[in-house]
Amino acid sequence: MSSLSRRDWLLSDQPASRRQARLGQAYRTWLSFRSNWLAMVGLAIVLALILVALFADVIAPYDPVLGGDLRTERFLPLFSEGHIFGTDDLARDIFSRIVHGSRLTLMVVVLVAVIATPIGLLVGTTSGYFGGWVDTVLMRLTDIFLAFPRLILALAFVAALGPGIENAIIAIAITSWPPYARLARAETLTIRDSDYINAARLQGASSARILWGHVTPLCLSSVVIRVTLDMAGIILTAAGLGFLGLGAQPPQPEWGAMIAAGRRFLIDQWWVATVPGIAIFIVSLGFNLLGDGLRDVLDPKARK
Amino acid sequence: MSPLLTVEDLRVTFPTRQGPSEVVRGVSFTLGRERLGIVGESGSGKSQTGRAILGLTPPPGRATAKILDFDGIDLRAARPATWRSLRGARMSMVMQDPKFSLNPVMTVGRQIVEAVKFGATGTRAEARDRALAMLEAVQIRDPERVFRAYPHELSGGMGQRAMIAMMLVTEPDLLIADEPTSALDVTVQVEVLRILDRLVAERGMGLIFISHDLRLVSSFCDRVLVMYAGRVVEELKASELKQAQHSYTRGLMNCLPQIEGGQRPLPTLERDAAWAK
Amino acid sequence: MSDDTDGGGRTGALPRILWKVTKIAATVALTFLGLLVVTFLIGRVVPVDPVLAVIGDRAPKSVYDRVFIELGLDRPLYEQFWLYLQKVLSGDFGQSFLTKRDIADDIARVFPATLELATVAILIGTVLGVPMGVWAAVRQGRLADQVVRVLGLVGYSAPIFWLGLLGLLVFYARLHWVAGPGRVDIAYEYSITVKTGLLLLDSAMQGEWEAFGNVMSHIILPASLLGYFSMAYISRMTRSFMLNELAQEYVITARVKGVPEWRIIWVHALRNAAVPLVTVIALSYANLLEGSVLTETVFAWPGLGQYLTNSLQNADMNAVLGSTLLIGAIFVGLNLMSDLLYSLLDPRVRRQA
Amino acid sequence: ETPADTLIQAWAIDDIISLDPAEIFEFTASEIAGNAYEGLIGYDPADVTNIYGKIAESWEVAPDGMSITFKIRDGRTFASGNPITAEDVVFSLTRAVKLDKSPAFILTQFGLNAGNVDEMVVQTGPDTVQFKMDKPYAPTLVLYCLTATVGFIVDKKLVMEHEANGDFGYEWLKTNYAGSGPFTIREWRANEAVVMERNANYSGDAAPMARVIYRHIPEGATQRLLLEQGDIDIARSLTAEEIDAVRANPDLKIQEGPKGSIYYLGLNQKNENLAKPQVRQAMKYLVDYQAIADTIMKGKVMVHQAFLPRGFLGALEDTPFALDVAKAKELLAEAGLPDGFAVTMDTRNTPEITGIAQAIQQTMAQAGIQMELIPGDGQQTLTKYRARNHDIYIGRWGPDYQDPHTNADTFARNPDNADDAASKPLAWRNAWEIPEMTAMADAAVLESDPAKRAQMYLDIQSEHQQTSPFVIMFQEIEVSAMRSNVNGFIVGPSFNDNNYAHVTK
Amino acid sequence: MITVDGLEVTFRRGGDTVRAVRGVSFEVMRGESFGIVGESGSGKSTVLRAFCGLAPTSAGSVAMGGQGLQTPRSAAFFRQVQMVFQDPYASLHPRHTVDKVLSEPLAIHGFDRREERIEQALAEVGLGAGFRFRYPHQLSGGQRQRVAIARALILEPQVLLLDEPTSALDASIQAEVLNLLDRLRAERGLTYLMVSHDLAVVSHMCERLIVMQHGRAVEELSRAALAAHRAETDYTRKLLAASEGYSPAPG
Ligand SMILES: Nc1ncnc2c1ncn2[C@@H]1O[C@H](COP(=O)(O)OP(=O)(O)OP(=O)(O)O)[C@@H](O)[C@H]1O
Ligand SMILES: Nc1ncnc2c1ncn2[C@@H]1O[C@H](COP(=O)(O)OP(=O)(O)OP(=O)(O)O)[C@@H](O)[C@H]1O
Ligand SMILES: [Mg+2]
Ligand SMILES: [Mg+2]
Repeated sequence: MSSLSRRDWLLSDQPASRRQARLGQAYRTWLSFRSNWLAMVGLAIVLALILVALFADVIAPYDPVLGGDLRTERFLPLFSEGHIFGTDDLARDIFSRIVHGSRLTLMVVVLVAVIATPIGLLVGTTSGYFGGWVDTVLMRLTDIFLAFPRLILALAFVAALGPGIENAIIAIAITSWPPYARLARAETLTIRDSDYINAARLQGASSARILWGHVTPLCLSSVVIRVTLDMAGIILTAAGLGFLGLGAQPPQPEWGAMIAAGRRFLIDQWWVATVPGIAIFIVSLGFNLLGDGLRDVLDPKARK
Repeated sequence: MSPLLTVEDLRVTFPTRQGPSEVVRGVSFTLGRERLGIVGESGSGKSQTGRAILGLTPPPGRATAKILDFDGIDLRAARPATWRSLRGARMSMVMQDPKFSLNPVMTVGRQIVEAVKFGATGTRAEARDRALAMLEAVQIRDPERVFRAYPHELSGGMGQRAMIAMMLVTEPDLLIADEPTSALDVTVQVEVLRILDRLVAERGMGLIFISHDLRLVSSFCDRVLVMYAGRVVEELKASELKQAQHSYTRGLMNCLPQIEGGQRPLPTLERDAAWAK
Repeated sequence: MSDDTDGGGRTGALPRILWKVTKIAATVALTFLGLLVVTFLIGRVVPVDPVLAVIGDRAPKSVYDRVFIELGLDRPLYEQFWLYLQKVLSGDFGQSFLTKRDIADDIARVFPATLELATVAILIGTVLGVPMGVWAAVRQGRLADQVVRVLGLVGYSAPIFWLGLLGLLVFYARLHWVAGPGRVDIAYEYSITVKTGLLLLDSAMQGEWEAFGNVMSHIILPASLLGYFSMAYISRMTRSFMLNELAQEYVITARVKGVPEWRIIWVHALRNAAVPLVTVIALSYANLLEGSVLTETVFAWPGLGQYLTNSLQNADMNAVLGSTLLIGAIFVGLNLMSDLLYSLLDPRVRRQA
Repeated sequence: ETPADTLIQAWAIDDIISLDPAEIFEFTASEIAGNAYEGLIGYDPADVTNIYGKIAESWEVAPDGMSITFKIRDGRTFASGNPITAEDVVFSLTRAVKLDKSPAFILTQFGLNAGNVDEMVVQTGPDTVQFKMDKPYAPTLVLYCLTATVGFIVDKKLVMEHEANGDFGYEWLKTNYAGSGPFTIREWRANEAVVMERNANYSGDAAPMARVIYRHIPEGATQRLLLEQGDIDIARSLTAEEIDAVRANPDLKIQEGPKGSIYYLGLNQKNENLAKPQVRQAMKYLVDYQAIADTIMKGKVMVHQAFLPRGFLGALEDTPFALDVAKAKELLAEAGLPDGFAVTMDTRNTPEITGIAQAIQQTMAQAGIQMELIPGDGQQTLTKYRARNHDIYIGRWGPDYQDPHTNADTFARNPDNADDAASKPLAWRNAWEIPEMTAMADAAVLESDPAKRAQMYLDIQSEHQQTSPFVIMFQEIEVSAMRSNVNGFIVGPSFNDNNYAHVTK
Repeated sequence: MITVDGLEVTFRRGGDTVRAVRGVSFEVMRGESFGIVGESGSGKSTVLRAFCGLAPTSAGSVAMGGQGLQTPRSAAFFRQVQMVFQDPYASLHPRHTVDKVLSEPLAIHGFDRREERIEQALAEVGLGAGFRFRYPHQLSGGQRQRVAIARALILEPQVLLLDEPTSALDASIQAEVLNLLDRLRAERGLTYLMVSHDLAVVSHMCERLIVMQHGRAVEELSRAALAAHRAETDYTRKLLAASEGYSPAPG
């Protein structure tokens, strides 16, 4: 099939199979996404993060934890031979640490998304769909978590579970879901009384089926957009916890912890804290741009 | 007498991903101090025609015309200042749904006074008096209350009357009414139309009445333009609607069910690609 | 709909208000109880021995045992909670293990610092963020929009502690534009009589303008940083609210009436966008109050954030509970207040309230 | 710029938990008390063997060595204006014992307790006080103990005015002041500042500074910025890199003094690998002492490998160990672990400890020892350490008073290795059972001849150095950076010796 | 077939109560087409929704085939009664293809020969197989309404509830949909209960109708009576007059 006809096949107004319909839909979304160059930049950054994380062992020239000779290889400046981003106070190659740190960042992103999104969706859609006391109970619970200052709840959890990147992730995930639940609930409330849901009810569909098959897919996109936009904040929170000594712990090459450790040398060996700062900045920016782009494409309200 | 409004070859284009799409394609007509109806099915370009005349084509859309002349003023080249002096003061538009067309956080009174303020000179008190008078003119029984009310506190019919009052308080020469009654209940519809009718008759304005209801337009207006796919396919006197030539117009007339009982099955419109040419 | 269609029985206005008030009170009470329970439980599972925090590492066992009992740690958990609850209800938050003072006194001392910082920050964020958002919306898709967007994104994406350190380095150490860490220079510390704890307010009220200037030059950098972050959020939200409003029919109505464009934007549309914006601003204010933890560390700002972090690390649970309750109360209070403002700004809601 | 009559120091003052001398046990509070209170006696920071009277004019050790009698100096007053009398001295010492706060053991180790203290510390004349003990302890031990903050004299009249429920004014004094030192404590704002003011009623020479302020600035970089800008006079917690930078700055200067604190690794003997003598020995060869002291801890530590810090009676100054991977591998092979083993190390998350830990982690890895760091904040790691749940603990230990017994007591004594032992010295925490060494240490306490006593400690240290599960690495050097116009700041061996009564600027 | 007796529906919202339906009674015979007209907000839709259990019944009773209906409605009920909604733009799930819309009810009720049934249902409403895998946004309003009708018919119900099925459509498309509904009723012997505010549409489609105002049924008429303008209440006469188009003088 030539590329032109494949494009026609995808864009056909009369798809002949389920697969063609679904692929066509995805392709159309992709087309409108592609036309937003900022979003494409975001996507490129996120893809780069994933690739770097996957191939960290190949890319990084040095061990991220064990450093070189303390007497001769400390604080080599940017663009030193063999150490493009220089070395830190323990003579470790900053480039290698950044590369390996991408794994931790990716882990934060993925785990929080995997934990918080389903909780938020489940609580929100259930609450919105059933209303009544179910709604009251779930929303009170959500309110309590919302009224809890987020960073502080995370701090408290980390204090309780012990510092460490895993616990920081759990803490962040636990404190992240309430806004998603709110969002999903609000979305569900507008969907709940729509005629296509009524139609499904009239066909005898069970509540679970309606929730899962009809309501969730519609809430999903706005929640996914929100999660993507929040990712920057989540990375920054994880970094902030690392900075306070409660997130990832040395010698782990987590970027926030690297800033925390490097801030002591900011005045004279500025690159030690600045390189990870820029790394965090770029990745957060990537997620923000991606989220913005996704919103333009997926969120019908923002489109007009 | 020269016509109030002359439109020749009006075109409205929107850029889309598939390239520019022309939604109004060469509409021409003239309007005197009369009631001109525009009918056509949904998406045929009625509203965009009306908006283009007022220079309100929403960006990124663009309107062009060979002639767009309002009382000797060339609207094509109008600057923002010209538009401001024209809109409200000399040309106005009543919109479909008062629920969305009135600013929800401003009292009705303020919104009317605002129209006076930017349309003419005068003190606040004068503006207020004129607004109240206008509210009375659209047959609102308790103008003081409505003046102080917020839009959501009014029923649809009342809201539409307030809207008409707002648009007519500056006594414009041209009024465009875009489906002014389709959001209202049938029983209220008639009353609002009567108010409009009377005001037009009393003040001698030109009225463009946009609707998709052929029966309504034919009974309300003097002249009717029938639009299809961005073009005027037929222009005729309201009284001559029964003798319409174009098969689209005739189809529109026939496919309506009749209370008295009619054809069964209903005749349907067979679209002809040639109409859009 | 005509005026009389809802002819059904309406409950009277007074009972409705009562009903609403009761509901709000119940919600607040429940939220607080939840906050208390969660914080209390966290406090008990922290793997830190609070006794050690009180007596240090070297004390002999006898001292240890005595303090253990003094702190009530020998009782069952529910009993400890019950006792704590009773005390809190009578307004007694207990003593801090660390500072040996009443929690209420401690908080009264540290909170104004945070409040002052957050307030200046939110002012900066709002005063800049709203016009920027409006501007971006009006110029949607054009250069101005992109500029505002990028500015906002940078605000979202940069770690605040890093920016803070850089800011200190540049504006304090190199350029000498602002004063350094801390709230006020020692030289002025005693020329201000602390009344409200908000040094800007105190110094202004006492006419100590030189001190005021000094306080200002201390607060401006951290507040600008925090303000930048809320500005990013506020401008983004303003933009989207404004886009939404500018697409409304009433905007066209206003244009048809001949209302000038500036008035359409700043009076008609913004007035409507202000309704949801109030909530956004209140929310970012609350977030600033808690989010200043990191900034306070960098700027040696003696505020609630530092107090709380320190208490957490030392398992000073009374202090943690007290501060968390306060922050929770602020969240709830700000939420209520934004609801109230919401109904003041939106006549559709006002009627019902 | 700081005001001319005010000395401003930046320090992390979040360790202060009390201002009551009977309770003070932390660095910052000790220093504050050292400048705000006075004890019976003091010693010369430059030569700690030179002990002289402060509130006491003279003292006399009873022939049987079971008591010491102090004669109180005449005509001295507290900051409140009340005269300092023998009654105040008796009150202060009995109060500390009866309150039984953390540092009370410094006094109670001489056989005092709440029940008998009224008989053990007694006023024997209008201006004499007798301090009795249960054994004939080495007199220097007793005297050094009385120089600790817990032995500082408080104003009885003032304190008792604030007594409530028989607490000896404890509730009040923990945030207030009732002393006689060159400075008074005007205000303590937790985690923010401590403000001290010149004591107008001070019996000695009035301090040149009218005010001394501690500002809580935890960040070293921030301290350095403030110091460079002249917004503070003294920065107390700079890192090695910052110290280098300060040295290069002509406006600033450095003042340093060895402190008693010691950095060490504690190897828990409950871990079967660490319990092997060869492994313990191997670990001592797997730390690059000199490199650490020359780089990441430059200027802040000196290599030191015995439990008594330099400057103490009988301190052993040998440093037999240096990084020697080959030797360590040999020892490991001997222990049946030629490929090394995996082990964890609980690490406080302060920059210094973390830095040292990471450097050690690197050198251990060279011998195949996979050391995983388990970071935690101070209270968490300590809680774990005290429960003997660690493998390796990297710690820092500061002596409680100036006598060698303080460290021997904890590093070289373990009277009861049971899990529920009444006292939990460091030897106990690492489950190191040492009846013989305990007996040696106990004997040294009772030796009244200083020379003999010093030899006893040298012997203990020599054995300890080779066999103990403690990898003792460094002795701390306290470094203060200050504006070059600041003169007269004295950095003593312990924190309550740090003195700014004579500072000018 | 359908009996509605003294139906009352009250909504509670916050502290407000809205009595949307106040004692409406009527009966529909098997195979008959019955209409409900009235203005916006008069409670027409609520009657339909209460009948199929989507709105709470506060008093009165509804029965089908002589049997009272229990709440919640049984699966069997849904196989007999289906509904077509007013707004074709809101009654199809935006993320479901036509195929999914039609196959889901079959899956719920465990029908066999699904492929065949879907193709047949599409053919019946005049949509070719080319529409089967389209998303709603790829369909026009009339096409959407056909899909909605196909969805209702695929379970082979006996009763179809039609809530203003054409009011969102252009006149020309309205004619097509009305013709389709007419044909299907004739072919399958369906019973229709149809709501509209357009007297002409109701009189075209229904043999009998009631007129509703403020939640009450104010009048019951036959098609013949309507055609002859023999209304008894003022309100109905007003509706009739308004449907004639505009007349300048107050009538
Ligand atoms: N902002 C826009 N961008 C792109 N296309 C538009 C825009 N506004 C309107 N259109 C298109 O222009 C065409 C004419 O629209 P218009 O609103 O004039 O129709 P209409 O005749 O008023 O229809 P209706 O009876 O539904 O109001 C439609 O096809 C519509 O999709
Ligand atoms: N879920 C609900 N909660 C509260 N009130 C409702 C609800 N549904 C309908 N109502 C109210 O009940 C009344 C009747 O509504 P209904 O939808 O039955 O009217 P309708 O005759 O179908 O009007 P339309 O022609 O606009 O569809 C209205 O006043 C409406 O506001
Ligand atoms: Mg239109
Ligand atoms: Mg309805």
